[in-house]
Amino acid sequence: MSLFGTVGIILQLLIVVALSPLLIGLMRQIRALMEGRAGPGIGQPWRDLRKLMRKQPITPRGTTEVFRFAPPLLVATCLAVAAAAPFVTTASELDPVADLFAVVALLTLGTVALALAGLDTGTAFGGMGASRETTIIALVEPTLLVAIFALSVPVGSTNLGAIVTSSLDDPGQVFSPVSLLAAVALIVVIIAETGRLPVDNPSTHLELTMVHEAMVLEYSGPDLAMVELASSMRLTVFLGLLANLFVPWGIATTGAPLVIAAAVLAFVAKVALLGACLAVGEVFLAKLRLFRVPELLAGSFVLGLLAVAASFFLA
Amino acid sequence: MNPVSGALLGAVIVGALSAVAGLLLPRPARSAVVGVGIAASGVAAVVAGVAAMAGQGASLALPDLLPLSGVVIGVDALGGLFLAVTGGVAVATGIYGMGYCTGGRHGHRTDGRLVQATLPLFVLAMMLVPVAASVGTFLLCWELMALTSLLLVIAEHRRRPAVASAGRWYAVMTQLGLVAILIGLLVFVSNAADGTFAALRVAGHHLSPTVAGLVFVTTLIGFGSKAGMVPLHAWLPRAHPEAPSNVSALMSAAMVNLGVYGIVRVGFDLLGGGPNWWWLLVLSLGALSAVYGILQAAIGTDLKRLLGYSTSENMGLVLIGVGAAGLFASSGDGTLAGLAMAAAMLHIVNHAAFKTLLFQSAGSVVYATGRRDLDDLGGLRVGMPRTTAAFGLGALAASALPPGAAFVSEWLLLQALIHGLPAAGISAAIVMPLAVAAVALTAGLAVATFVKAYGVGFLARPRSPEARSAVESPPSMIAGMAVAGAACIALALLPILVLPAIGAVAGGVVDSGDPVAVTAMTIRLVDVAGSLSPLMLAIALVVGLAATLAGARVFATRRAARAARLWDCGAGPLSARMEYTATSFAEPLQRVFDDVVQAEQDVDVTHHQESSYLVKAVEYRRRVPDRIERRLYDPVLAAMAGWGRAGRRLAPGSVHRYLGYGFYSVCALLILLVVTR
Amino acid sequence: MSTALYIQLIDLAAGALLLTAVLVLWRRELASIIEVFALQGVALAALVGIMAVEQGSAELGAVALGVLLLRAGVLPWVLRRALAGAGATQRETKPLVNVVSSLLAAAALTLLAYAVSQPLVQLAPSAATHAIPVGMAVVLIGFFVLVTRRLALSQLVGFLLMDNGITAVGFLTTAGVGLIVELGVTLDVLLVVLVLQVLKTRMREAFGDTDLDELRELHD
Amino acid sequence: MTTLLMLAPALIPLLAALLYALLGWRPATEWVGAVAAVGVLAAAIGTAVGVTADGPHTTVFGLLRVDALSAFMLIVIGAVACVTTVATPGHLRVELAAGRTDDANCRQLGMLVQIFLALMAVAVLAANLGVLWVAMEATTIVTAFLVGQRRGRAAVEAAWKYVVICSTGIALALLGTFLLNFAAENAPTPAGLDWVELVGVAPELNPGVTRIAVALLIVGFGTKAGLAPLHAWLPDAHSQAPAPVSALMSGVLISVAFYAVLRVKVIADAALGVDFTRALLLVLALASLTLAASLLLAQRDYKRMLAYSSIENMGLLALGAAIGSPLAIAAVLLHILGHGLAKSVLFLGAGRVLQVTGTSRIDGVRGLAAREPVLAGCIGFGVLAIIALPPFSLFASELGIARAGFVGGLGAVTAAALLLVLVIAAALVGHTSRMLLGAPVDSPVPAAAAVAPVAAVAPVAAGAPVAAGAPARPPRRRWGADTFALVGALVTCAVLGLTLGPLGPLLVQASTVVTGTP
Repeated sequence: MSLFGTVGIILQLLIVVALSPLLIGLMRQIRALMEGRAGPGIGQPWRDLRKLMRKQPITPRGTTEVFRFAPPLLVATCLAVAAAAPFVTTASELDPVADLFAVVALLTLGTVALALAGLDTGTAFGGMGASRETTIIALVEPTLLVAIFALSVPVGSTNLGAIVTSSLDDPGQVFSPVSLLAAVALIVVIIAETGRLPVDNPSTHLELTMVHEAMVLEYSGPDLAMVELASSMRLTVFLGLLANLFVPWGIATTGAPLVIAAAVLAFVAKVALLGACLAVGEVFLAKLRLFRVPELLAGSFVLGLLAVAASFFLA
Repeated sequence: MNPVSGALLGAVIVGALSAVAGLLLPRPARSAVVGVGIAASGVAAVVAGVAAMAGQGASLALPDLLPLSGVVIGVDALGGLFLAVTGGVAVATGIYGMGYCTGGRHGHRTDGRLVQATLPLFVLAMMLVPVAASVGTFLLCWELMALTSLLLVIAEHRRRPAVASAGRWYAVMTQLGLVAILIGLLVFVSNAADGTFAALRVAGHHLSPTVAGLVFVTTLIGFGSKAGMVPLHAWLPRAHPEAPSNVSALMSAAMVNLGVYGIVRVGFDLLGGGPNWWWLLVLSLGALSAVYGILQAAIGTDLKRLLGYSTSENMGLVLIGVGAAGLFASSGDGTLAGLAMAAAMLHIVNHAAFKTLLFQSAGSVVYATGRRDLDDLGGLRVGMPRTTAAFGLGALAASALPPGAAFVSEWLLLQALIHGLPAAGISAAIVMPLAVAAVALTAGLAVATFVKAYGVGFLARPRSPEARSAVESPPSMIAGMAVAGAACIALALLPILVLPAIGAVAGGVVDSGDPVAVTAMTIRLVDVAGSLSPLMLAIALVVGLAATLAGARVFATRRAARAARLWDCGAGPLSARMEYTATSFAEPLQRVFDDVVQAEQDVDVTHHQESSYLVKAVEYRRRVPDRIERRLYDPVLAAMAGWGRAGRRLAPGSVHRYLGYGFYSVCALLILLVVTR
Repeated sequence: MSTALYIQLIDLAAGALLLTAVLVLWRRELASIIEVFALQGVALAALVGIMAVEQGSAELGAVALGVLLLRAGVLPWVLRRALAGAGATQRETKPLVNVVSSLLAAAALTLLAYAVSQPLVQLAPSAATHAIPVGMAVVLIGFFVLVTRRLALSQLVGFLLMDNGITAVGFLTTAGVGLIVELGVTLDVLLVVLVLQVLKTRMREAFGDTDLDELRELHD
Repeated sequence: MTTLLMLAPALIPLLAALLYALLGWRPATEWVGAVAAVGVLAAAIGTAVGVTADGPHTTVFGLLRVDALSAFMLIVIGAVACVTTVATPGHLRVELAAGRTDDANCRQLGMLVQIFLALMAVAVLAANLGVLWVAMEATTIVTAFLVGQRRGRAAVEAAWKYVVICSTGIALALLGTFLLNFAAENAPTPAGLDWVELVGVAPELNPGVTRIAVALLIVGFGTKAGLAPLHAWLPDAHSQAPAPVSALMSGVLISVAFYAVLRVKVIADAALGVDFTRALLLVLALASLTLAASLLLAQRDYKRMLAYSSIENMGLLALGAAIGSPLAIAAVLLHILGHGLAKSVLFLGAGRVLQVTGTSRIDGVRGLAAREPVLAGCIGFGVLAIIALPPFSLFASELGIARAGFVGGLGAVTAAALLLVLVIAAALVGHTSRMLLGAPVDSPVPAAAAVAPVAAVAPVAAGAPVAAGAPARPPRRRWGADTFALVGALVTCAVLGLTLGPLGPLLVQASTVVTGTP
């Protein structure tokens, strides 16, 4: 375990765990300001987490271990991805793990755990949330994998470190139509995966529209805190991936402490910027009806296919 | 007597002895002895298979067996792999069968003499198919497998009328498959010296393209129907659910592989690979099977029928791998072809493991509750903890998520497809992305299917009295499931156990070097950038989980957890009828894929006589027809019925009509003799 | 006797054979059909007798006498007894194919017989072999009667007609196929007629009238 | 190889027939038929051993001759005769009990069956085509009474159609014999109807005359074999005849007729070359297969279903003969033996089903496996044997025919035939599974079966008796002689499917007799 690798992993874990609630806080604050409200301040998510942590844990009658272990598993998947992905450094120790397919599959595992927990409660809300979430996952997979396919063609590998280093070495590759189309496709996928506005409204509890919230309706106290932390970490991880795959500059490739510090700052800035854009976008977007989401995903799938075709015909 | 022929002979003898035991022993001892016998012959087969894969061939000729054609046995690496897989599945199902045959409270006794005698013969026939080395022997073992599996499929024909019709579908479609293979192989034999595979191999290289194409397509029809390839899959979702669960485990996990074995043996080994339109056909049919199979599974509510369709899907993925391997081989890229073939073969091994586990746990559910419909199950975790855990492990493996087994083989398959783009020319450039999309959609729908099967079937609260009173199955069934579960875990975390051997076999088939270099921790692809470490992924997950739990204990309060009622919007306690069932879970998916699936839904509302505004009862029924059957099979069946009715007019009973046939044909014959003097 | 006379006699007998066959097609009442059949037996016996005289072989003469006894004596007697027991309704037959087209068919069949028998005649051209086409024609006409007549008795006559034709061809082609086979053949024909006779009586008990076309219980 | 051993297959049954004539059908004489049949089989095996050792043997001043082909056919006759005569007493016992027949009828049946066996032995041993014809015609006459034995309307109608159509067909064969005799006499070295002389003189026969003779002979004997144009008597006769008789007729009589076609084919191939008979036989084969397929798909009567399956198998034999290679002829002969055994089991089983259920309609029989597991097992495995599934010998022979077809250049025709066989197999499986499988129908068991109260021994086939709560099951038959016969025949057919053993060299010699090339 080279020192540079371990330092990278620890830094990445710290950033993701500590700063992701702040990212949610920042996005809510921006929306509040855009909508003319004062907004609770950036630190509000942490305050909520602290409050939830102190509440008494509740186990609903008739639920099994699946319900109890889903939140920690969800957090664990986010931690694993945060450790493996090249956010701050490219030479992470868990390099063989850092395959794009593996990262995506890990995040899907987390969602599956949550869906099973929803089903385990046996209430209509849990079942509805799980059913809609798995439908969306099933429709997102083709776009996601085809986008990865497009990204991997110029590089010749799906390893995250390899993709980042190759786009660092040859900046022209970033602005080629392949990566632009892939980027748009990935943005739509990220919105669907993390349950942001056009696909699912994170802040609502209205049965007709909620997807992610329906699954976690029965959680309370520390479990709910873990779920909230996990969803914020998922957003950070996805935005981090998006940022480093398409805007890799500033990532540390050598072990010098100064370079690492700069990389951390660059990463935080990039993620914050992307979060802000997302928040601004959400202000102007309304939630799509559930059965219009497949059209959105079909569109992004076509973009992914065009990216692959472009990578073949243009390369 | 090298280990291969020794172990194979041992497997055959033990199998035959347990068949005789099954026929003669009294009831209680019968299923136990047969179970042990099958497990023992399974172990022997695994030993023989592994030794064969390690390069120790064996061949044996018995000319006076099977009149007019003789029996020739030849074990090579490719045959060894499938022999080992069949042996492994036999071990698990043998142990499992001992308990399952007693029928359980709601289950049905399947320990009659005929069934217990046929079970070992079925396993034996499946072991002999990969080692047959002449056309006569291959067809003999193939048809013995068909006959014994038919007898086993109709074992419970007294319980449900659907069993007899499933038996009919199965018998007719296997006979159709046999005729296709027979015609294909005999066209091949007519262009070769004699019937042995060695002679075919020699003749295979200089066959004219049309003859080779005819041989490949006809054998593809036969083998594809056995592998559950889409247009010829109709028997699979019928025969598997109706068969006793240990038989459907054997059929799903071992028999369908032999369809793929046939395609690889004829396509690569005997014909030496062919033009790329063959492999495009295999790849596109594979993709079609994968998507269509998993779509039907995602929407179906019968647990065993769902698993049957999932078998069709997994065989579709394997065929995508085989098709891609053929495509790369025909365009000269050896290592990529080896990689694709290795992915296909690893997926066969993984599928054998997790499908055995899934069918065994489904069988355990049927054993305990007597029901197969997911809408009636639920809440089995309370009564059947071990079966629930087994099904969970199987579902994790089947849905291709990281710590599961299928993730490794699907990752390999995706790597092969992705790196194949630049190599395989224009046609591949169009097909590869679509194939990746098909694999991805299949993976996504597989996740949805198994979340539904596990969540709706096992978790929450029971929706029927049988599910509520379910009790854990006897220890032998649990032991069978444990064997399969251990195999799943081993394949998931330590691919080094099987991947090097499979890589060598795959390389041998497409005659390229080893496509994968495997160390204890990571799989590294040879001369293609790509590596994966399933073990490290699992360790990262476990460490993350431990850290999260520790963090939660540190920061959370010390107060003990309090049990509370589920949130019921204040409307009083929630009953089991309010849960999401399989039908409702799959309803969004069915709505999204409506034009493909076209489910038939009918809702009839019965009002009170007094006023039509008050509704007394609402009935909702939904049936998901298999559209390929409706579009392809129904016209054929109608044509046959029409032919039958028309044929009846040939024998109306009048003696004058019969004599008239003779008179006019004799006159015609005489005129012909005069004309053609 | 002189060859010219021999040839004329052979042709006369063959002509009579063909004429009687056509008459069977022509007549409607069963009684007259049986008479015509008896006549044909006589013609056949004459044909064989003439050949016996020509070749001077006593054995062939004995066979001719046997033929006369069987085909002109015994068989017509059996048929008459069956007809007597059949009752009034049996006299009239309504053939499937009306008489005119039957006769046209007979003409066509005769032409076909001539065309088919050319190689036979050319193999060993002699007076006897020239009459072979007539034998073949009688066979085909007998088959036609079998196919188109409704009543069991007329079907029986059709079968016997066909058999006469075959025997004629047999004698015309060779001096005989060996005594054992000759005896076997005649014995078999006699037994077939007896079997059909027994079955006819049983059918009358079971079905009442014996119009064969109504016999359609065994069908698919 | 004494003459007596050679004549035994013909004399023993005649002796048994005489015994039946004198003593009638009593419990004492029930088994005479079976003993005679075992004698015939033993004699046939002895003759076969003798023939393989020191070649053909002629006796009775040149009228009877045995060579490898006729020895093999004798073994087929002996085997099928054993199966049917062992099963006949059981069958007649139930018929007598049900009052559907009386002692006189049984005596007549016993006697005529033995005469029928003797005539078939004579037909197979005939050295002279004329004697062969006489024997074939005699079998028609003998079986006419057997078919018409049951007094009902249907039996009489079946008998009339059987005699008329068969006699017409055989008459054509007689015309063909005379023409062949004419050609033989006018050949450079004159020859009579003796088979060996004919084969010797065949190359110099006049092609024009021989073509007509051979065409008429093949269509004539084809009628008796149930081949296409004059086939319609077969379903009527076999469905109305008593079970043992239809088992014998379907099992071996039509095969003996096909043996005659093979004998004619040898002469025709020598005289006209292979193409003429190949074309003719192919047309007959495909016509028979298409016909059988058309009439099996929507069949309603299971006895007629088995009869049409016989027409299909005869079509396959014709296809094998048309191909003509040594492998094809060996496969045809093996198929004759296998089909004989399997079809006799099926017809005897069908007879038993008729007694148990009282109806011969397919939709009248439901859930037979639940009520009569042993019988249903025999019928089930019989049908699996008939549609040529291993381990039964019909799989090996049909594979041999198909392979010879493709290697012999008749690929397209063989493929068409295989597809028709597939349709027929599907129809057979469909109909039989509707009869055998399914829940036990608790309809009152007809008087016939109930009257034969035999204790039930542990059932052989699927499933133990349902738990005590199920309705009391009718008493099932003891392992009677007929069940033993059926199971024995199926086991023999299965053993033949795996290895020929001593039959191997005889089969090779018999096929060289037909093809002339070792």
